Amino acid sequence: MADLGVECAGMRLGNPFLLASGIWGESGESLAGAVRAGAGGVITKSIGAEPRAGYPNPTIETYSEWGLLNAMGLPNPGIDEYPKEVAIALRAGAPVIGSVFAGDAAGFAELARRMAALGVAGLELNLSCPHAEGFGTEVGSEPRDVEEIVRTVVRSTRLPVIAKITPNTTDPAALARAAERGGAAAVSAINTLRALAINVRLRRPVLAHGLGGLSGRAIKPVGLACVWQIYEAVSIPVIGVGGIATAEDALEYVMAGARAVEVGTAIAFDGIAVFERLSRELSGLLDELGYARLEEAVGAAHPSKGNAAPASAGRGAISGAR
Amino acid sequence: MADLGVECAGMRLGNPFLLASGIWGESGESLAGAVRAGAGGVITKSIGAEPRAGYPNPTIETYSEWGLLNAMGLPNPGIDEYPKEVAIALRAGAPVIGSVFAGDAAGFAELARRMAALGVAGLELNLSCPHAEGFGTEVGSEPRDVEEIVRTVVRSTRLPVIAKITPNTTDPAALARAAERGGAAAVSAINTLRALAINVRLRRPVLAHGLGGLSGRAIKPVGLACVWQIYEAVSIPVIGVGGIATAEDALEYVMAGARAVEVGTAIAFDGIAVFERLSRELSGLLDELGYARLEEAVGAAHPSKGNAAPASAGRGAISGAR
Amino acid sequence: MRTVVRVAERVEETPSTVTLRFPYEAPAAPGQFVMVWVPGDDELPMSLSYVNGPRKGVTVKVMGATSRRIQQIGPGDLLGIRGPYGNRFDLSPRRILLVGGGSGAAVLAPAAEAARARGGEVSVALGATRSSELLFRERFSAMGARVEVATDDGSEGHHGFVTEVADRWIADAPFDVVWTCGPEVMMRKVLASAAGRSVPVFCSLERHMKCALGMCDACAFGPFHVCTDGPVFSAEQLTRAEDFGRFHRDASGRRVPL
Amino acid sequence: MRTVVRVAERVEETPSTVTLRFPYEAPAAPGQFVMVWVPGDDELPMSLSYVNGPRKGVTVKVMGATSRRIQQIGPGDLLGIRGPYGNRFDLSPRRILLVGGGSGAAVLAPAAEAARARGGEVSVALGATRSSELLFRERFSAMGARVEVATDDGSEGHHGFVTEVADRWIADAPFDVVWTCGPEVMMRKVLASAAGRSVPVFCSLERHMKCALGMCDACAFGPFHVCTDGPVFSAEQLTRAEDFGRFHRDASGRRVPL
Ligand SMILES: Cc1cc2nc3c(=O)[nH]c(=O)nc-3n(C[C@H](O)[C@H](O)[C@H](O)COP(=O)(O)OP(=O)(O)OC[C@H]3O[C@@H](n4cnc5c(N)ncnc54)[C@H](O)[C@@H]3O)c2cc1C
Ligand SMILES: Cc1cc2nc3c(=O)[nH]c(=O)nc-3n(C[C@H](O)[C@H](O)[C@H](O)COP(=O)(O)OP(=O)(O)OC[C@H]3O[C@@H](n4cnc5c(N)ncnc54)[C@H](O)[C@@H]3O)c2cc1C
Ligand SMILES: Cc1cc2nc3c(=O)[nH]c(=O)nc-3n(C[C@H](O)[C@H](O)[C@H](O)COP(=O)(O)O)c2cc1C
Ligand SMILES: Cc1cc2nc3c(=O)[nH]c(=O)nc-3n(C[C@H](O)[C@H](O)[C@H](O)COP(=O)(O)O)c2cc1C
Ligand code: FES
Ligand code: FES
Repeated sequence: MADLGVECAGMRLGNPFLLASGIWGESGESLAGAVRAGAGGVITKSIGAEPRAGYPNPTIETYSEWGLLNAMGLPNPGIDEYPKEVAIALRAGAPVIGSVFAGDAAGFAELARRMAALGVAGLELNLSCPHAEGFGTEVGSEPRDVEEIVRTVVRSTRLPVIAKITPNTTDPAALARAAERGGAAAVSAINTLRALAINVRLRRPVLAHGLGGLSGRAIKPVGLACVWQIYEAVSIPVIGVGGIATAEDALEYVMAGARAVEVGTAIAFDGIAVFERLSRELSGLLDELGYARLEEAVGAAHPSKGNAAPASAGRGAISGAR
Repeated sequence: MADLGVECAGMRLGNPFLLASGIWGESGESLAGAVRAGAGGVITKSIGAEPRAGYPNPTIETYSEWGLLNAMGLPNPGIDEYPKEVAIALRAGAPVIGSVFAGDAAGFAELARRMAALGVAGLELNLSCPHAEGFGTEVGSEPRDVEEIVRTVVRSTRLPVIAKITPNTTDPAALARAAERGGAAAVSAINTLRALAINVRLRRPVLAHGLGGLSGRAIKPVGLACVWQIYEAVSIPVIGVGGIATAEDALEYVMAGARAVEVGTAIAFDGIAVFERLSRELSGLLDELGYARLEEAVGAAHPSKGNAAPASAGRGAISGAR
Repeated sequence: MRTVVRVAERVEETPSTVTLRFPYEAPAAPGQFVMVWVPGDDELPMSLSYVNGPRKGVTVKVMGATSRRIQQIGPGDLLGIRGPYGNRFDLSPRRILLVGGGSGAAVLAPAAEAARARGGEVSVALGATRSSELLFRERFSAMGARVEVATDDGSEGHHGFVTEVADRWIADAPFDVVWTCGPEVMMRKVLASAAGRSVPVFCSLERHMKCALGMCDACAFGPFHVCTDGPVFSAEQLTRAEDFGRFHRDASGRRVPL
Repeated sequence: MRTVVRVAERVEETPSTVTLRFPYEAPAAPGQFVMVWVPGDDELPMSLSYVNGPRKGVTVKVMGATSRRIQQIGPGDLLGIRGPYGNRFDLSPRRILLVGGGSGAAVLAPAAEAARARGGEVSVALGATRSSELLFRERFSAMGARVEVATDDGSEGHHGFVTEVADRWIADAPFDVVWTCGPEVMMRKVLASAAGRSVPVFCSLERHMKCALGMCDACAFGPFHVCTDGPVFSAEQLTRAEDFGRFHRDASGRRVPL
């Protein structure tokens, strides 16, 4: 049985599957439930300074079983209410990563400081929500802004800081390099793609907000391209996210350069049991491919980084890689 | 039977379904075949100054029936060889739009001039191929460059010029506005999304080029968001493209603001007969919704443009839109 | 993906409650709910009060702006529907007691009908503020259920809480199961009546919902999500959720007293 | 989506031709082809020379860099396979003449086997540069086909073109159909021999391929796409494609003489 443990951004994860922010992540008991279901770690819903109700319903629209559009509008109970949720989540025993969002560097730093005080293992900065006005992509699309926000947060905490990068950009690698310059311990990619669904019978957008973000299997190839480009551009670890629903999806991300991955939309379609299945299937897949440890596969598809076949691989595998 | 005819960028189309560039578009007989199959107009493969073999195989990878990755690398016979193909295509009787690509404004203008001389009805500038180095997104990601290229081309020809916009950007509307300032008769959106597929058993990207572009149903919500944003930003017509496989997909694009649509990947999955089916089904759908003419539905989902229910709609439809 | 349906029928059940019937093909079971989108307005979870065949129905009580708006919808109007979602009542027990308060009868009525169709014996303790607000009273009688009503103002039946009727019945008669839906304080009392007796109780709960897919956490309720683990919970499950009868979460996810 | 297969067997059929066998479940029919990806190298269309059951095969003739590279592949090596693509031979005719030149026998052999299995009478005119290059000669004999060979150097059988054998047979014997695969000049001659007689001829063609999905236009051939409308074309269809035997398109799509 291949070893799924990974070291990522100073955190030790029993398996590479993290609960993505915004899914099962508002309440402490749900976060704990994800850990019990087998997540290697959990990321909270993005928390802001104040309670936010988010946009009115409809806030989600499924796109067959291949995608999901959402415009939740960053609902969250606010940082004042959040200590009790984190306390419950921590009891489950796996690393809890606190996700935060704000409109500027000072806002991020303040939230990061308060989140850090709750005992989380790391912080993820949501620089990439495509539909919340004044937040997300609006503060995360310029390398200069990303660098400043990350630097300010890094100065205000000792925890590892993960910058979550938007795919709605010409050059995701430039954003990742900016995060690295700012002192990020890792970057995660991707958040959702700016998207829209129209109901032709009602002649209006389905989501109350109009524009939303696309997640799920539809976006996997886009997430993989971002992770690939970012891995070529930075030396800090990359965390892959976008459309992971099978162990093979996860391994694609790992071979593209991810040290860990996040899982979101698959939970809507397959339930929380997806974590247990992903770990089991990934173990089997690594065994089949001759990897003793998942970490050996990180970046394995990049010729530029001189990655070689696993030591244990047989002739076929070697010939495949030559 | 609702009237599917549209007036777009000075062209009169019998139906709104155009053959997208790069699909069935290299040979004149294929272009003619698409017209015979029911396309309202056809767009040629993007043609450059010189013959180009494109990238080695594998150049495509299917992503279930939901998407397709390609990195063709802009193969094309070159403008010198192209007159005979256009001549054959023109005989089919529908508007032929010549697509061209180049590395700078002067290159575009020269190709546009030569393409225009062949008798095409319009020109589409490929400012948006995500994987061809030195072309496509590399020249089409900055509003300034887009404006300059479009202006230079517009000065060199009397034909309507359509600027094809990339979705791999923070702000597609800014690129569309730049094209409008440059004098474009229309903008089309979207080209493919930057994407990657890895074969984990072979530990390498599937496409020989590595990165490619994602098309097909997976990208429809992204294309719709771009068209929606562009429609709000410009006054020239918008042509929608990305993942159209059903009449309802097409009508979503039209209600988001498109006056015409292009169809590409659906041909790989459903064959060229898709054109005939799309027209037939769209007619039926418009009848059902109470539209006498497709043009009435353009932008119908935008509250900001004061769109109203079709004159002929019954109570239910009106209540749906209020 | 929403299905757009055209409302076929509107029935004023009580002064504050309206049923809307519409064609909707997806198979459904008693206990399940749909998300009802009023175009241009909100989208709300609503139990199916008619679950069989292609003509489904929801029964809406005026609470706030959106439920008022839904009530103004009439035949010919369009709604967006998705679902059904959630779990269902187990219809196998034979002797069934239903305890419904307010709009709670909306979800209990189709469950009772299904139980009757299987030959079950159905008793209904039905409560409301006043006589005119007793929901589905005729419907319960018509299916051959034993019905006893309670009104807060004494305008009909027992003057007082419906839980008092229920308590008496649970003590007197041997039921195989109790199903209840209504305000959580009411359902807590039903649980208390059944405590110590061996009759299992199932409660249908309401929580703020957004995705209805068990993803967004809006309906988080202890270790459960009401949209996928519920809305029907067993007494046993409810003891693991300290929020029951005490807290819910508002749209921001804050835990606030009920 | 490619399936990665591990090569199970490598057979040197002739000095310039190698068969690779590998497990591949997808059902296939004689005439169809697969796209064979040599990781790190090119991907090429190859007819299935073994179509039945889970162990498929392709038979590769050295042409250029990639086909040479494919020949170096051996048991245990990995290939990416997608398909099968394209149309198939109609197996219903009873008396069948096959005319194969060079690697053309690769696609004809499984077709002949399938026809024999249905009780057809199969005659094969098989040509090659020299005796040692006669492909699947034993395989044709073993299935009970009448085989006559022709070699350019006269090292065996008829000294000259295989089309001369074919011409004689078509004139003498009543065939229900002719299937041919080889250089297009060869196939043109077969068509010429059959012209004026009522026997239908089907030719299996090769063109540059990229997508194999009838989309990219790389294999455009008159009004057809070889990948989806072919690779098997009737004589009648070929008269509508002036390129037949004269032009193909290179990787850039330029029409160049064959
Ligand atoms: C599973 C389930 C089944 C339900 N079935 C029925 C039914 O059959 N008949 C019926 O009349 N009502 C039903 N409800 C309640 C209904 O969804 C609304 O809560 C109620 O109609 C009030 O909505 P409003 O917007 O008019 O009120 P408002 O005045 O806007 O809000 C009043 C309260 O309604 C609740 N509410 C608002 N939005 C939502 C939401 N998205 N999800 C849940 N609650 C919300 C909040 O608690 C809020 O405080 C059900 C709820 C759930 C969760
Ligand atoms: C439907 C079909 C079935 C085929 N079946 C067989 C078979 O069973 N056995 C066999 O040996 N060969 C077969 N071929 C031919 C094979 O695909 C190659 O063309 C041949 O192997 C030469 O490739 P190369 O790269 O080694 O040669 P190169 O020297 O690189 O090129 C020589 C010629 O090969 C052709 N070629 C190169 N790339 C491609 C491509 N992507 N698609 C098509 N032709 C290409 C071009 O005409 C080129 O000029 C088939 C081709 C087609 C279209
Ligand atoms: C309903 C929903 C809510 C989300 N909320 C957040 C959020 O609060 N913060 C954040 O950084 N990402 C959020 N995301 C993005 C996810 O974390 C993830 O980046 C994206 O969904 C892609 O992964 P997936 O395809 O596995 O879902 C949300 C996604 C969904 C679907
Ligand atoms: C195989 C392939 C080749 C393409 N070639 C071109 C091209 O040469 N020029 C261009 O502007 N777009 C090209 N495109 C993009 C399409 O025209 C279209 O914008 C995109 O595929 C999205 O539409 P679809 O989902 O309907 O395919 C190509 C797409 C595919 C799949
Ligand atoms: S409503 Fe989203 S988890 Fe239940
Ligand atoms: S190979 Fe692409 S159309 Fe035939």
